[in-house]
Order: sequence, then C-alpha cells, then structure tokens
Amino acid sequence: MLNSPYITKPASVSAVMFKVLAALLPGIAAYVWFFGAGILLQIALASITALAAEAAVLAMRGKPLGLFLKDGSALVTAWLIALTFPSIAPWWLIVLGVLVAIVVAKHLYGGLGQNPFNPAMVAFCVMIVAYPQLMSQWPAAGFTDFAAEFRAIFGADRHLDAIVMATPLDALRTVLRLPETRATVEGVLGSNATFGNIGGRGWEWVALGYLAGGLWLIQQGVISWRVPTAFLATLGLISGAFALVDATQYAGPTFHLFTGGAMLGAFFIATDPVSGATTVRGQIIFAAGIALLTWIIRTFGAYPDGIAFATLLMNICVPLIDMRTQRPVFGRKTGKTPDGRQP
Amino acid sequence: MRRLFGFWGGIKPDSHKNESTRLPVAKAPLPSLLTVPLRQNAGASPRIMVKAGDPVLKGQMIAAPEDGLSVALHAPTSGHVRAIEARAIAHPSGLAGICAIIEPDGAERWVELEPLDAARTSPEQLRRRLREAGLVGMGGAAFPSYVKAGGTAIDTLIINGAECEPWITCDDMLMRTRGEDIVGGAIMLRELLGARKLLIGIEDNKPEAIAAMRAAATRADPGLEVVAVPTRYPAGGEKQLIRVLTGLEIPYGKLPSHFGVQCFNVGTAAAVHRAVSRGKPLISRLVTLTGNVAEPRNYEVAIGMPVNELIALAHPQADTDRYLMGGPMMGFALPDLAVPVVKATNCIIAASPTLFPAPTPEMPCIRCGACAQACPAELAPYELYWFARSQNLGKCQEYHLFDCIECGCCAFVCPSRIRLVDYYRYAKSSIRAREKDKLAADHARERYEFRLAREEREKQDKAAKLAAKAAETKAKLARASAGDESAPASESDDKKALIEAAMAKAREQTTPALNTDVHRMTAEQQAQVTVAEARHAAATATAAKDT
Amino acid sequence: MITALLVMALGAVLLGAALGYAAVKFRVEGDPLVEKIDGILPQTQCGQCGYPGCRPYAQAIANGDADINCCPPGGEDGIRKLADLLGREFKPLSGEHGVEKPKSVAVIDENVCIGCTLCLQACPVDAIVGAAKQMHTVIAPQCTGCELCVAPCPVDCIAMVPIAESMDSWKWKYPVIEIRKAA
Amino acid sequence: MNAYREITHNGLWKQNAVLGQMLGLCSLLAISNTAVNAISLGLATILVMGMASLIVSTLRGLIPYEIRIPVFILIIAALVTVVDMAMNAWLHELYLVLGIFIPLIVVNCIVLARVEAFAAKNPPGAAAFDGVMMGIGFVWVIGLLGAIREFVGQGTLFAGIDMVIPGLSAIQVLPEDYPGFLIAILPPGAFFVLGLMIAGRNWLDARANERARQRLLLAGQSSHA
Amino acid sequence: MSDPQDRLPLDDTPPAPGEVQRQPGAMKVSARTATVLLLFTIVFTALMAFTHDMTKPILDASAQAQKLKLIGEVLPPTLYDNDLLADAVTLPATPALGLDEPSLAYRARKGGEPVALVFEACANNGYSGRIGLVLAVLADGRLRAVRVSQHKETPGLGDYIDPKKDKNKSNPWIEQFSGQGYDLALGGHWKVKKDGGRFDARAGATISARAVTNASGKALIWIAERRAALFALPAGTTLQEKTP
Repeated sequence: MLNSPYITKPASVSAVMFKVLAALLPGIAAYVWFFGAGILLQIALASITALAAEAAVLAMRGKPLGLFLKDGSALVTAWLIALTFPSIAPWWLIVLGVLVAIVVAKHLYGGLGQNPFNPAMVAFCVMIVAYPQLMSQWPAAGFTDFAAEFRAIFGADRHLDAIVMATPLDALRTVLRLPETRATVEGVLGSNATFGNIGGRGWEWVALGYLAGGLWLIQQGVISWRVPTAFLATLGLISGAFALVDATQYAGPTFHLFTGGAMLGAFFIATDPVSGATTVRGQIIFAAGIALLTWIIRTFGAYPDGIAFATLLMNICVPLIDMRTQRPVFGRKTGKTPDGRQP
Repeated sequence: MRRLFGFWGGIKPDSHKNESTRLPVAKAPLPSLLTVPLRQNAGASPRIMVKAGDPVLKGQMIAAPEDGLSVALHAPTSGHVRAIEARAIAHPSGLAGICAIIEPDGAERWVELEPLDAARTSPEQLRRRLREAGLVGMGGAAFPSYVKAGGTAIDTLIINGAECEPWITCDDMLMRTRGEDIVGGAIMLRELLGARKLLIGIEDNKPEAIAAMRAAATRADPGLEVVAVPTRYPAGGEKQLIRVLTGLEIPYGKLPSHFGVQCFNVGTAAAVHRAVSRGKPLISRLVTLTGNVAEPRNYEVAIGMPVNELIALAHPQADTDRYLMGGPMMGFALPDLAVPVVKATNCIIAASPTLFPAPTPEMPCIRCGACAQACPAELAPYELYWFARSQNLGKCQEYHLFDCIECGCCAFVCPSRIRLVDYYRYAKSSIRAREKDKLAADHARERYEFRLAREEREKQDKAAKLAAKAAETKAKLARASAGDESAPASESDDKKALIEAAMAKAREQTTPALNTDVHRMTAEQQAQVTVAEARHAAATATAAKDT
Repeated sequence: MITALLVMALGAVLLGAALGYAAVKFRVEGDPLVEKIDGILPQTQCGQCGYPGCRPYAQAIANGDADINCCPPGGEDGIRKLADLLGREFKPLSGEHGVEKPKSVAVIDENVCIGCTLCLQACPVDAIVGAAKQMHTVIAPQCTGCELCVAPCPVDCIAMVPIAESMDSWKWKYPVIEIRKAA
Repeated sequence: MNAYREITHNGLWKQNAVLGQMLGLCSLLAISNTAVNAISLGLATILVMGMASLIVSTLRGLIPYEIRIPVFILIIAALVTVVDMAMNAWLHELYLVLGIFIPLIVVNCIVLARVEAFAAKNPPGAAAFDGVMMGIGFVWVIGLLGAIREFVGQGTLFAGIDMVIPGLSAIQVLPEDYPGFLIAILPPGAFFVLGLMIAGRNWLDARANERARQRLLLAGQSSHA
Repeated sequence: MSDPQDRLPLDDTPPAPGEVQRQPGAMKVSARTATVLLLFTIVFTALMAFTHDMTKPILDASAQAQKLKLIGEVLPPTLYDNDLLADAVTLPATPALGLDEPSLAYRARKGGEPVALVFEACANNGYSGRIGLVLAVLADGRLRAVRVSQHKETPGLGDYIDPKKDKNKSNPWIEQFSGQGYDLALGGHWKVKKDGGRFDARAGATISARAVTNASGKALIWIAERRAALFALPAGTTLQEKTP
C-alpha cells in the first residue's frame, strides 16, 4: 500500500537531462562552423559507446535497462566528453574515454546518483594523463575539411601537421615559459592572426554558444544561476587582479572566460547535481573553488586546461562543503524572531 | 494591512477545492451501527463507563477522561451499546483498537444539556467543560484542547482556517456556514487564554470563507482580525501559519505557547462554542467527501460512522481503487473501509488511477536539491533520505529528522520520484523503537545486577549463619565438656554475644557488596530484606509505567 | 662504529627507563570500552553467547577473546553497532549460538505449574514471581525473552510467546523500492 | 598440521595484509609500477618479516611488555638496514629503483602488526612461518598489481628483470606499437588497480559466503527431514 | 587490532607479560626496561655496524661504476684509455651551461691525445623544472652525444627527451644531436624546426624538446670554444675565466 503524498509534480530526471543536451546545441553549432563537422562524428561515436556501455553494465548489475537508459545521463556524459576531447582525436581515444566515464567513474561507484566524481571529467583526466600527446592535438580554426578530419579520426595513418594547432591557452603558456623570448600576453595573443581577439579565433564563438545554452537552462530552472555566476565571477576576478598586476605575464578576464572550457565548465560541468555541492552556499563555494583552481592550473600547472582537474579536486571536497554549509533548520536560527524573543 | 511573513519552501499543487463546495453541507443519515473508537485523542485512552447492553442517550458520556492527556467520549446518538471490542480503526497500520459499538434507535434523544455562560464561568470550569465535552484539535493532530486552552500567558491567539491541503473543504464550508460559532468559540478561547490579539488566518483561495468570517467577526468584535494568507501548501501547518502571521518560528520540541502564541483549528473553535454555550459535546463533525465520486460535497457526520456507508452517499465512480482519509499530501489510504469516522477525520477522497496516478518507478537520487528548496522545515531532505535509507539513524537525528513535519513537499517535487516521506516515517519510528529498546535493556541490566548482588548477599548470609551455628555448637560443646551447670545465664549471654559478633561480621562483609546499589535505595538503615522488597516493588512500578 | 653504538645505547637507556616509568605511573584502571560494548548488548542475559551474561561477553569482546557475532538477541543490528564501535568488519550472526528470533515473552501455563521455583532461580532479571508449592507467573514487562526458564521447568509449562504488534509498538516499514522491469 | 594451514590461509587470503587489512599501502602503491620492482620489494619484505618474526618470537620471553614496541621496531629496523645495505652492495641497479622504499619497510605496518599480533604470542616455528606467509601474501598481491599495471601501461611483463637476474629480458606481451596506457604506470593507476583487486577479493568472499550459507541451509533442511 | 585467530593453541606461555599480577615499583620497572632495551640496542647496532663494514668497499666501487656508466652513455669506453674520473677539471658556475654551482669536466684521451670532454649542463626552462644533461664534446668541436640525466617532464608528453622513455627505440629523438658540429649552433640553426632550426620536435610537446635543444646548443658553443684551454689545464685545477 502506498503512503502519502499521493500527488507529485510532473518532473523527471530524463526531462532535466534532455534539456541539458538541447542547451549544448548552440555551442556545437559554433564548433561545427569553425572547426568542421568532425565534432559531430565524435558526438555520435561517444553517444553510441555510452549507451552500449551503459546497457551492458546495467544488464550486468541486473538493473532495468529501459528505465535507466531513458534517463539521458549517459548521453550528457558522452556529449561532454566529445566536447572536451580534441575533435580530431583518434576514434579509440574517445571510445576509451567514454568507457572510463561510464564503467569506472559512474557504475563502479554505484551508477546514476552515486558517483562522487563527474564522469566526463574523470574521463578527461584519465585520458590526458594516459595520452597527453593525443589529448593536446587540437584542430586549427577555420579548418573544416571533413575528409581530413575523418581520416584523422578513423585513419590508421594520421597526418596531422596541417590541421593541428595549439589552443590559445597552450600557446600562451608555452611561449610565456620561455625566458629568453621575453614574450608578453599581448605579443602572443594579439599579434598572431590565428587567434581571435577575445578567447582565440573560433573558440570565443563556441564559448558564446555555451553561454547562450546555459542562460536558457537557468531560465528553464534546470540549473541554478548561482553556480555559473560564482564560477565566472571568481575566474574573472582572479584573472583580472593578476592582469592588473602584470598584464604582460597574466592574461585578463576576457581571455580566461572565453577560452578553453570556461563556459562549458560554468554552465554544464560545475552544475552537475550528482557530483557537485547541493546546499545553496555550498554550490557557490564549489563553483568558486573550481574557478580558482582552474586559473591556478592554467597559469602554473603542467596540463593545458585546468577545468577537469579542478572539478575533480572540488568533487572530493563536496561532502565537506555540504556538511559545513547546512542551513539552520526552521526555528533553529538565532536572532531571527522579529520581536527579539529567543527560541 | 497586517504585515505578513513568508516561510521557506512549500509547493502549489492543484487545489481541487471547487468540486466539493458547489453543494451545500448536508447531514449524513445515521448508519445502522456506530463504531466509536475509545482512543481518539493524542495521549491516553479515556476509561470506558458503559458495557454491552447499556442504553445510551445522544451526547451521553461513555468514557471518562483519565489521568494524563485524555478527554471524554460521548455517544453520537441514542440507542444501546452492542459491544465493547477491538475493531479495525482508521490508522495506516490497519491494526484494531477498542471501540464501543452502538446501535442507534433512531430517536436521537439527547442527554440533558448544561449550557454555560462563558462570561460568568471560571476559567478552571471552562477548561473542565472542554475536557468533558471531548474536545480535541480537529485539524488532524487530535491534541486535547483543554491542555492548549490553559497554562502560560498568551499574547496572540490564532484561529487556523488556512486549510492548505488540496481537495479538503470542510473548514472552508464550516467558515461559510458557521462563522458565528467559530468567532464565538474564538472569543471564548481568547478570554480563556487572556490573549491580546486574535487572528483568523485563511488562505486567499477561499474568498467566500474570508467574506463570511469577516462579516461574522465585525458583528461580534471589531478587534478581531481575519487575515488572508497567500495560498501555498503547507501554510495551514501550525508552525507555518504562526510564521506567516507573526514571523515567529517555533522550533521542534517547543510549543507555540512558549512564544506567547496559541493556535486552534476553526473546527475546534466552533466546537468550543457549541460545548460551552449549548453544552453539546463533540459527537459529529464536517467531513469532505470528494475525489472520484459523482456528488462531492461536505457532510455533517456522526463520529463513529463507518466510512463505507459514508462513501455510498456520494456515489463513487466505478474505477475508484482506494480511499484516502485526509488530504492527498498527508492522508493515508484506508486499509479497511469498515473503519469509522473519528474526531480527526476531515476528508475522505475516492482515488482513481486517473486522479492519483500510480507513481513512476523510483530513480536514484541525483542530489538536485529540489527537495531542500521545497522543505518548509528548512531541512536537507536529500541528506535525511540518504541516512534513513542506510539506516544511519544517529546521523538522521544529527540532521534534525524530528523537525520534519511529514508534509510531503519533498516527495512532491522530487524528479527521481523517491518516496522520501516513507523513509522519514520509517527512520522516526525506528528511532523511537530503538530508544524504547534501550530503556528496556537498561532496566534489564539494572535488575540483573541487582539479582547478582542479592545472590552474593544471600551466599554471605548463609555463610554467616553457618558460622554462627558452628560457634553455637562449639560453645555448647565447650559447656558440655566443662560440665558446669551453675551459670546458665552467663552461658546464654556468652552465646548471644558470639552470635551477634558473627552477625556483625557478616553484615560488615555484606555491606560493601551491596554498596553499588545502596545509593538507589530509599532507606539504607532498614533491614536488608525490607530494602530489597522496597526496591523490588519500586522497580516493578517503574517498569509498569514504562510499558 | 663506537659512536653509533654509544648514541644508540644512550637513547635506549633513556627511552627504556622513561617507558617503564610511564607504564607504571600512567596505568589505566578499568576499561571504558567494556561499558560501551555492554551498552550495545541487549541485556537479555540469556547466555547464548557462551558467557554467563551480557557483561562477561562484553569483557570477552574487549579482550579479543570473543567474536562480535555471538549474540542472537542483539541480531544483525547489534553486530553492526559492535562492528562500528570496534572498527571491525561486520560478520553475519554465527550459527552456533542460535538464530535471531522475534521478541518473545515467557508465559507460564498456570494450570500445569507445580510451583517448583526452578524457573525463579533461572530467571536472570527476577521477572517470575511465585513461591514454593505456589503457582508462578511471569511479569511480562520485565521479561527479556532469554528462554533460560524454559529448560529447567520439569513439567514443560513455560512457552515463549512472540509479542504481538500493537498500536504502540507498530512501526513504519522500511520502504520497499519496486522498480518495475521497464524493459 | 591444522594450525599451519590456518596460518597459510590467513597470510595468503583471509587476513591478507593488503587486500584484507589494507596495510603497507605506501610502498605498495609507490613501487608496483612494474612486476620486477614489485616482486623485488615483496621479496625483501618476506625476508624481513620472516626474520623479524623468528627473532621476536624467540626472544619474546625476554621482552618486557612496556617496551615491546621499541624493541620490535629496533629489531625490524636492524634487519631492514642489513637488507638495505646488502641490496645496495649486491643488487645495486635494483636498489636505485626501489630506493627509499627499502628503508621504509621498517615502518611498513605489516611487519610491526604481525610481530605484535602474532610473533609476540606464538612459538618461533609458527611465528617465522606466519611472517613468511604474510610476506608471501604481500608478494602475490604486489606482484600481481605490478604485473597488471605494467601489462596495461606498457604492454610488457618483467621489464627490468636484468637488474635482478642478468641475462634475462622482458616479455613483450602486446605488440610493439601498443600506445600504452600511461596512467596505469603512474600513481593514480596504482589506486585504480588496487581498488579493483580489493573489489575482486570482496566479490569472491561474498560469493563464497553465499555458497557456505546455501550449504548450511541445505544441511539444515536435510537434517530436519 | 587483534583477532582471536591470532592466538593459536600452539603456545603454552602466558599470552602477554603485562597481564601478570605483580605490581613492582616504577623505579624498578624503569631500571629493568632500560637494561633490556640497552641490551637489545647493543646487539642489533652491532649487527648493523658489522653489515656496514662488510658492504662499504662494494658500495664505493658501485658508486664509481655508476658514474662511469652515465659517462659511458655519451662516450663509449672504447674511445679512450685514460682514467677518466681522475682526469677532471673544475668548471666554475656558468650561466651558459645553466649551472649555478661549479661542476666537473672529464677529459678523455686516447694514447695521450685529447678525445672528448664530458661535462654536465642544465636546461632551466623545461615544462616542469630543470632538465639535467650530460654531454660529450669531441676534440673537433662536434657533439658526441647528449643524454638527460634527470628531469620531471610530463610523462608521456615531454619525457621522450629521455631515450629510456622514448617510444621510438630504434631512433630516439635525442640521437639527432649526435655528431652535429658547433658551427651549426653558431649559425643559429641549433633550434627546433618550429623556431626555424634543424631539429625535430614532437607535435604538441615542443617545450621539453626546445629546452633540451637550446641548452645543449649553448653548452656546446661554450665548451667547444674553450676545449683547447680545458685540455691543457692540469688535472684537479679550476678553469679561470678571464673577465672580458
């Protein structure tokens, strides 16, 4: 016999997940425009692998397939992996990454809702540690030859020299690291025609696409405005502060916000409810922490973009954050009674 | 305009109130048999005063209030008592409780009524009247009203007409039709409590009720304020309504009276008025009959009327699959339709799969936090769910599980369709059971240790006795060998002294062994047997009280 | 080599002396752990664990002589709590000490009782009243359901009756999650 | 010899230092990037454990309770130092790889735990046997861990065997152009693989328990019938 | 944590000496524990000291061998016949070598004729930290070989500068420097291709390669220009730079 309540609001996990997927579309469109349709191949590849892996693991765990496959969480993970991996990475790299995400990061921890780490970010970290070279080969902006991209993804022999280009983040770090060249941020980003003036040619438009999708998600009530705001504000403030101190060695906020995975991180990664903080204050701390760590890793670390590592580091802190940011419950707040009487 | 306060969380489900307010209130016919459960109030059962075969009059007291929290119980109509026996009663467990089965004679002969003039009656007497008229809170908790109507100084009296749960309209109809009674009862309660302010809070989705109450209030006392509060479930929860009207937050474990506020349901206020100025005990109430029925409306129902006979009045549709008592948010599905309507029954809803669809399967929690946004107790339901599910009861308490009012908002909004409240109910009753077990275990340990001490003492007593006997024999032998018969007195003195010495020694040995328990005994100096008995009796008494 | 030896020897003498001194001076009397373990045990005093009561069993656990899964009345729940307290791994109830049963009380069939007082002597919590040649009865609220009175009864008049569920003892059940096989 | 069988079972499986008690993880995780490194450290640990258990058990009558821990540590430290120096002298290449982790055997909880829990309470024969068995339990786990990491990470087995036995060479299991799975050889890989191994052990144990329960149930039914 | 299984029925001695009921005074106990600990210490320290004395000569020899092995990687022993380790001069702290401490340069000779100089250098702008290099420069000013002696480059990305980590075993990346003359460096072509030089670097991981290339080029110029002076110095002395 069922107990009360007997009525529920029409809402479901899958509705949330499919809205997230829809919100990624503008960013993907910009990606295709600037970097070719290869990314679509990767998304398809990732989606098929994710669904197959999810189905296989669910079957092994004796869970109802239809129910969980429909929840859409595997697809969200797959799309995020496709969008964070280089779009000209060989096919097996993305397949392996999705397998790591679904099998290890998600189901070994207990499946949907139980994973302490963001599966897509686990996949990114594992793959960049395991195959740093392949994970650092990004397509050049404006190179939209689908055949070449197809060969890069599926071909046995990869001739990449023509289409590979360092991302603005990579270029910036590499050049600033060379003391003898006396390079400045402006010198690297501004003088080079291949880079856009804001976040790197092409990349800034992809970031804008993510921003648009993210704002729609906030409007739909799928994600809270606090997380992206805390993320972008922290990243903007810290990069702005350092740029003020020495603009030749530290890139400013516009660059940091519109390059790499900043927008994707702010609206689609830091907002993952499962692995993120849940309390209101906790969400702000969580997102700000990711932004801060991202900037530190981008500026001083050994790997190109820091979002993935920063996310995992903050994922570890989530139980502590959630525990320490519990709101006082009804009637247990101090000094809240209007006439001064203490409870 | 009174300044209103908000409360965190809450939800706005479809209200479904119009269905049952189209038709006026009707009086339900008397059923063939009335089943009056003995215990209809929170606290202790009253003591039954009638036996099978006794004739009863309408309004006659059939059970008298006992010590502790309990109120009287009355025959809802005239007739005679068929039996006093265990019957299924309205409770989610489906367990049976003692009921008086009354067969009506149809004459509806009232017992002699004794109306009181509230203005000339002492508060003490008024409170006794409330108790003897069987008044309990009619919002659902069934807490004895006489307790709430006395005691500490009250500043603000709140009459709760919010009725926030969907479907239920019995308070709405009561306010529309019996505004005078409610206002009259409210003013009596105000005088009884010495309250300065009297507020009547009604959700703003009941404009007719607000208008009716305003009219009644203006007629009776212009100082009385009818406040329209924003419609949001659970604004009718006592704590939430107090918060909305006064800004005060009553924490768990505290009573509103600690903050100078007291809150009564509109139904209770009306019943107070009837009980005092007409002398009528609480033997009937308004019940909303709605849901999947052809003729939803409110009925005035005698307490004890079987639900199945009541339902038949409204002609339920064919696809009705179960009946809910109470609202859809906090009510429960009736395990047995023969159960009677009780003082706390406000609504019977016929449920069909279309109106209340079967829940979709539970998905894992994704910690989206929607439940925390909806929780009016400002808890972290997702954490509580996690701990309750893993049976980590200690953590449940750490996260204030008992502050949960089981309003169901969290389960309402959960996108994973987790039946959160079920977990909290389970955890709460487990914690209560565990605490009971712990008390029982402590008690058993105490008794066991006492027994060990007693056995030890008995052994030593025995040894002492043996020693004394040995000494006696020795003395006898010595006397025999001396062959001296000239000094029997001194001999016996000698013997007595020996025995006494042995006894003293034995006592000396026994006392430390008993020391562990002595501090709990009442009379240390008493002979040890008496002590033991007294202790035993005391232990038995506490055990009886515990259970 | 000599220096090494000397340094080590000096350290040894100092440390050895300090440790020996501390061991005597700061000796801890009593064992708070036993109290905690005893607090978890159900206090039925039934002896199914092989010890003469709950406390001796608690002592034995604290000493490491007994395993934590020997208490049938405490059940899996009790073992879990002990495992938590002692930082050990949970083990299922060991079969040799009996199985977990529903909570029961002893009931004496008063028509059969011959008043032999044997059960009175067996009851660890003095929950049976009576005297020689008089009928005995069990004070149900005091009875821990240890069954120790059942065996000594020469006429087999004591039965263990499971406690029926009442409105006061009724509990909400653990929610059963029914996930429909949606495939 | 039932007792010795039980010691063996404890050491290799039931109370296995790594999988069962999660002891000695520091050196275990750090040095298990190849099978040869792992097994070499494991062998050194066996040596130390066997000898330490033997010595402690032999001298257990002489060791006052109050200073047993300093004495145990002293004995273990001395043995480790000897092994360390010997390895430095005669297996220098391997010593360079194992480096800091040989001296760290001193603080490897496995050794002290066994000495305290077993050797101090049992006669020398059993104690030495227990030490060796515990050591073997450590070796098979660390060896397997090393082998898995090496195999997944670079597709070989026993790379660097020439450091221990000159003349032997590594086995190339996977084709030469295997891109490798670098993370397996890096520290995170150690955690992944060890986690999977512990999960595997728990799974096997759970299955064995379930079977035992089934057997018990069956036995109970047949005895009732 | 002692499990009951730990106490096997093999032993007849009392389980723990602490449980004995005697209660001697604190002083007496300290004296006893101190003595026992002292005895154990002496015995086991002696054991350690003995092992130390036993292994010391072997250790010294293997330290020597270790150094020769590193040198052997850049300069095979067949190319010289002198006692390399004894024929060393000290180089002052030199920015051109990337070193801020004095270092040694070993001179290899065959039949008394100068063959090569073996010395250390350091690239300070690697991806993560300094990259230690060992170079051998032939008497004609060509680089014999360069090896990375220590580095912290990203595994799998920049660590191919170390031939042991280089996937391409048959033709390791670092071998491309072997045999190159210092005129190449003077001509400004001792750079990675990306910077307009002659040397390859792997796509996506040029920082480590660039660091090694630039450092070895600078070191080669510096040494090659001073090779005559270095060979001429008596063994054990320090090279004195004339300040320009």
